[in-house]
Amino acid sequence: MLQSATHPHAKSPIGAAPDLPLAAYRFMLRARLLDDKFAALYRAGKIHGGVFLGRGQEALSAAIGVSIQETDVFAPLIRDAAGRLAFGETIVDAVRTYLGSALGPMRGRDGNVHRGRPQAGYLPMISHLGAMVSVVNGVLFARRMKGSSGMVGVACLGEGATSTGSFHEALNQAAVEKLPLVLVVANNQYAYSTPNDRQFACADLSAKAAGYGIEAHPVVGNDLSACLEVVGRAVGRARAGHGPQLIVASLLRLCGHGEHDDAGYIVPELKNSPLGRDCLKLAEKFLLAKHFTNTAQIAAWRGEAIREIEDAVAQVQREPTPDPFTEDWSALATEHLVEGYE
Amino acid sequence: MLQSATHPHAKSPIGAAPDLPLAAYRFMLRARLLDDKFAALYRAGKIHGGVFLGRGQEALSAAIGVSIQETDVFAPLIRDAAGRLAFGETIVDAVRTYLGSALGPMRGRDGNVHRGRPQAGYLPMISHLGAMVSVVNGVLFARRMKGSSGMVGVACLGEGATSTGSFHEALNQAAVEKLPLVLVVANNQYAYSTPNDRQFACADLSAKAAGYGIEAHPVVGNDLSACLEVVGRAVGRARAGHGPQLIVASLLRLCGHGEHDDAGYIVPELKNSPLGRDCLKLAEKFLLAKHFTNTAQIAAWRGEAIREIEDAVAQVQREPTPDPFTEDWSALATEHLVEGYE
Amino acid sequence: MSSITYLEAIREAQAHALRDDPRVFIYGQDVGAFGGAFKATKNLAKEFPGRVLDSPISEDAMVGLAVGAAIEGMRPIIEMQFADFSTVGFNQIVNQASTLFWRTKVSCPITVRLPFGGTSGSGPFHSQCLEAIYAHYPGLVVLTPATVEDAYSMLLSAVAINDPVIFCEHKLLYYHLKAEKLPSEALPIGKARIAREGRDLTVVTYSAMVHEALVAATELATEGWEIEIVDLRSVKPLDTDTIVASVARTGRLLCVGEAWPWGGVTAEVIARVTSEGYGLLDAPPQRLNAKDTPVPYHPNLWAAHRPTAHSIAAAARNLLRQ
Amino acid sequence: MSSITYLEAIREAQAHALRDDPRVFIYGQDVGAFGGAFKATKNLAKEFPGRVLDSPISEDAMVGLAVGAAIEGMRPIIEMQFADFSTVGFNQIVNQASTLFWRTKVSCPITVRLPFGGTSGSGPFHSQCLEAIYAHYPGLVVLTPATVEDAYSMLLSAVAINDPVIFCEHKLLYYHLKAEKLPSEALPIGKARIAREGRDLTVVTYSAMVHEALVAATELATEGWEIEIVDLRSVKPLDTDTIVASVARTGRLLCVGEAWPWGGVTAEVIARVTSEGYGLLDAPPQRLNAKDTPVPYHPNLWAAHRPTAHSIAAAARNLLRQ
Ligand SMILES: Cc1ncc(C[n+]2csc(CCOP(=O)(O)OP(=O)(O)O)c2C)c(N)n1
Ligand SMILES: Cc1ncc(C[n+]2csc(CCOP(=O)(O)OP(=O)(O)O)c2C)c(N)n1
Ligand SMILES: [Mg+2]
Ligand SMILES: [Mg+2]
Repeated sequence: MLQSATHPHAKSPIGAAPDLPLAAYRFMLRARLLDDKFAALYRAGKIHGGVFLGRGQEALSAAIGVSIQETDVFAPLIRDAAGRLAFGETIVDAVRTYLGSALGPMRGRDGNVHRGRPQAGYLPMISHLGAMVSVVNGVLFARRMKGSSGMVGVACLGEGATSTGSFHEALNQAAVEKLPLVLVVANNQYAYSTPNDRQFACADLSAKAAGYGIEAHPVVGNDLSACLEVVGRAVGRARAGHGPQLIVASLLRLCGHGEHDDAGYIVPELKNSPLGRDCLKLAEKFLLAKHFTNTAQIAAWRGEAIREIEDAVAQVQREPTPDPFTEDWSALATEHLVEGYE
Repeated sequence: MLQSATHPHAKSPIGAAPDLPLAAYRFMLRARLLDDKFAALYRAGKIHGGVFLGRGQEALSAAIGVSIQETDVFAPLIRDAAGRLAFGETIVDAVRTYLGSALGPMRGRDGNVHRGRPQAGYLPMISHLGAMVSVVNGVLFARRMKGSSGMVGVACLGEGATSTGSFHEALNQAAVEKLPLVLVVANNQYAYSTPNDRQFACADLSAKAAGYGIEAHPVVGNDLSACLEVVGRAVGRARAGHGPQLIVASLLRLCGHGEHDDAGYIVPELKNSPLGRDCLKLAEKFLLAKHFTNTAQIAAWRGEAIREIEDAVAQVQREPTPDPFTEDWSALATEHLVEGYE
Repeated sequence: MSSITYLEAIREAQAHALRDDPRVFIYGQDVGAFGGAFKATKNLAKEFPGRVLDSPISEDAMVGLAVGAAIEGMRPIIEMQFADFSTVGFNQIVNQASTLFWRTKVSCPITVRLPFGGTSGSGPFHSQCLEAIYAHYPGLVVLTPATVEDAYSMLLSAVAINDPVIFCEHKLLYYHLKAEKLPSEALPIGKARIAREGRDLTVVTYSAMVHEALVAATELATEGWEIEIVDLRSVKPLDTDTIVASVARTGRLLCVGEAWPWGGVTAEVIARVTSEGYGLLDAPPQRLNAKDTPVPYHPNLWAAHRPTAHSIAAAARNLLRQ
Repeated sequence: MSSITYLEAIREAQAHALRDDPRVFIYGQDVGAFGGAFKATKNLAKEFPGRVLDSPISEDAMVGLAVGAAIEGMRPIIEMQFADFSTVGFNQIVNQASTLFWRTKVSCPITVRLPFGGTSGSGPFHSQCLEAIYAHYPGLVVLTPATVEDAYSMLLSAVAINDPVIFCEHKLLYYHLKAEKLPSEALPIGKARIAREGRDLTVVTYSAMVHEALVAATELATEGWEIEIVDLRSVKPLDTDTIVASVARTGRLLCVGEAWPWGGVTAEVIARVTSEGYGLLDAPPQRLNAKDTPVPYHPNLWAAHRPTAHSIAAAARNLLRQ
């Protein structure tokens, strides 16, 4: 999301054209460095539970984040650190959720990638794949009912999640309601260890769009400009009232499913293919070649980001963890309906 | 299913060409008359629970039944009286289930359209729409594992059921496993009262096939010869190893959702459109025009069928109903694991 | 209106909610122009244009949409065509709706209407009682009105509650149960009701079984027994106080439910009474549930599968003799 | 093998079943070459080509396929990646698999493996205990092995049983619980086991909580109390006889479960004991369950959410004092 004067690209001296790629790049970079930090914390035994990274998928994810606005709806998934930051998540909130700070948005109740602020249109995923899509529909549906227009909702999924009944029901529902849903499928060739040929049988997942009566947008997912262009176009189409849009990005995840996984199942053919190229490096090359930025600037951004991340970690490590004795052990908003069991 | 010398078409004097349409027509006729009888019994208060008819869908259903073999798998739905008969169901079994005879295949435990004989590849539907498709997959999968080949499995659905997650998961599963599944969608324009524009947003449900990487076969569902040709072709493709086939038939149901429903929601435009024409009458016309049969013969068949149905009803009405005192109140096959609760 | 049925009360409550609160809408299969499979939303689509909408046959997405709308401050009512079909929307209910508030502080005021319970000839997939399944999950409120008045007032409350409510409306009561008029006030949610007073034995039950128990009590009255009947109204939360107070008066407890026997409401009630009001019992607490098989289609089997006035009276007699 | 873990026992049981019975196959996400998210099928795809297959992320279709295969006489094992995800395959389990035999006389010998239960840091969607949800439905057998030996022998039994079995394997026990060797014989399914003998109080529990209870019992032994621990092994069927016999010896009953508190195993056990063995109790039966919220992510909260040796000992002390 591009917002206000504090946004990095606002300072860009190069003018209008490079703004979006530069902004996206900076989110990619920050996300990559944040992910690296989480990986390091995980290896150091500082994180409870799993760590799920977006390495190799930052171009797509950042493109989503910078293509939508604060007033839109965003339901990221496990590989969307970049999109989350671009949509306005602070590094501190991300670190808080991973480290279980009581001050984080999930207050230690949920962790790692399960974070969000639904009040702000930023939906915290539940684990069940596909389940968030219809929730995005519901937000859009309600806003339309209340008279809003011009907003879009983006839901992110992996290609594996296209096999879920939830995905199908929700996409069809969005099509019937002609909701401004942008469904982004990051086809990273594997669902955990399962390769595409055990997951679906169509040549290209974009072929699904016609069966829902919606528009499809295939894109090369490690090419930042392509992502910016295609995501921008799809978001624009949805915003303009053309109904749900299906983006299918081809890419490769450059890490394990989680940090516990060495991804030994990813075949060398794919790693060595164009899909296996690191989107961050490609983006850097592109920005430098275009003279949108220079290496000193990038180094400075990197340094800034690292400092910010380190500061956030240091801060969060001093923050209180949730206290079972003061914890409100109740799942209901309605206090007088809560049962005591002791 | 066409089998043995006792099959009606075996007596056909007209030779090879008319066999299939005549056989299908006779099943259509028998199904229509059987449905009429169920409707009459329902009105007379002789049937407990709902009555669900296939009026207007007999051509498609019969075409399925005569296009597959005893060794195939068949999972009919609520409008498949014709297909059931053609697959080998006896009129007595159908009547037994509707009247709750203890001697029927469901022994009064389940009723109306919830009947089948899984041992014989004839799967009894559960009510949850879409849920039978993956069960057909499982039968085909197991048979292949055991070394069988050349069989197909047909699962029937209405267009409304294409909105279920089950439909999607199962169709994708069949595609990934390249199973010989023929999925027949009877698009009768309504799911209960819900018109297609509230159910899906693609122009033609056949457009879904590409998204699964499978073959599609649209067909006009009240045209018997078209159904025979298209179903025959799809079944042939599946049998020959070309993977799942999606048939989408356009037609109109010429009755209520159940006999309690007057279908007042069906718009006259559709009733008066070609889709609204009665497949049974169209088939009759076609067979007479082709001189495959004559009116006397049809009258005789009709008379035979009515007698058979009346006899079945008379017989079943004398059959024992289930007795709660001798009933085995246990849901487990393993006797020693059954709990007593009294 | 000279008299009003349980079903009409449900319709009226929805009309009332739609009228009073612009945040309310109804979404479900055939609920629009058709007015629903049971006509519980009859005429509402016309009366409230754009707020009573047909959904595709997509229970998972139906509930998901409701949760999203709730996040935006709406108060959706989801009609499942039959309770039995909620199993395909199950995940969105038990993992999405029920956890939202706890995880995010954003409340999830959705009402999921489940036409539930056995009726003759409906068979294994149109008769189920799923209240125990939902009550086991944290974050859900599970209501089971037994009267026309409660159907009305509790549905109004359900829509007003800031949490997901599973509203179990019994199909057997839809047409036959009648009241003179709709109530203007009601017991709060979470309070059980003494449906009949008595001093010899307490029957704790809910929904359609309240009426079987009432018939049994009338029968037992002719034998000189005074049966007290507690209508739970809400199975989660469960009004332990009212139950224990009744058992304190009678010393005998029979719990009756139409659901399957393993676990469920009757087990929970007995566990609470014996833990919290142990000394009050003069005889072992007893349960009467449906049999442990799917619900049979044939009326003969169906009538034997569920508790009835007859079997309740028999169980009560046994217990009174102890 | 010098020692074998609970997880290895599960793998070995599957290898054994695949070896002995050509009707067995395994189907689930990542169970093939990868060997499963927890490595419970490690090397099996290689050892048994074509019989250990990766499925798409389609829990509904996974179970549906298993039922179809069972109709054809196969004995599929379905691995859910986590028990929590079985909610999206729920309908096929509770309406398709569980009703097949009752409706058609064709048995449905499928085993659904549910890696379940809480582990630190796993949070609301990777920690759930769903045994009560499945046990409520007729037509399912629900097993909850607590030991390496039972994990092995009960999984072998599960595959052999002619009914759908929900096999709840506790993730917390996977790596840490070890045994010297696999058993050659075992208690039959449906029989509970006395995990520790004692005369002062009976703790009835199952799965990971058996080990918490054992620690509590050791602690209480230092205070002079002899706690008897009944490991249910199977929650449906439930071995009422063994439970009642134990309560007859001790006079005191504490039921402990890791699941949510409303309904479930602990309520069912108490309902049975108080109905059938009422006079045996010298004090009110007590329950200890998880708290009535989703399972929290943070270790601090998680440790307080579930019963532990500490809270079990405290509850036992309270009860012993009564
Ligand atoms: C319904 C459901 N089943 C299983 C899982 C377990 N699971 C978590 S991530 C994952 C793989 C997802 O693959 P994909 O959708 O391609 O996303 P990717 O991880 O590749 O980004 C699986 C199977 C789940 N979260 N939800
Ligand atoms: C999962 C599920 N939801 C709801 C229902 C209730 N229901 C039964 S038939 C029906 C309409 C089916 O429409 P369609 O699939 O088009 O078949 P048709 O009746 O038109 O032949 C509905 C909603 C159901 N059986 N299963
Ligand atoms: Mg993937
Ligand atoms: Mg239809």
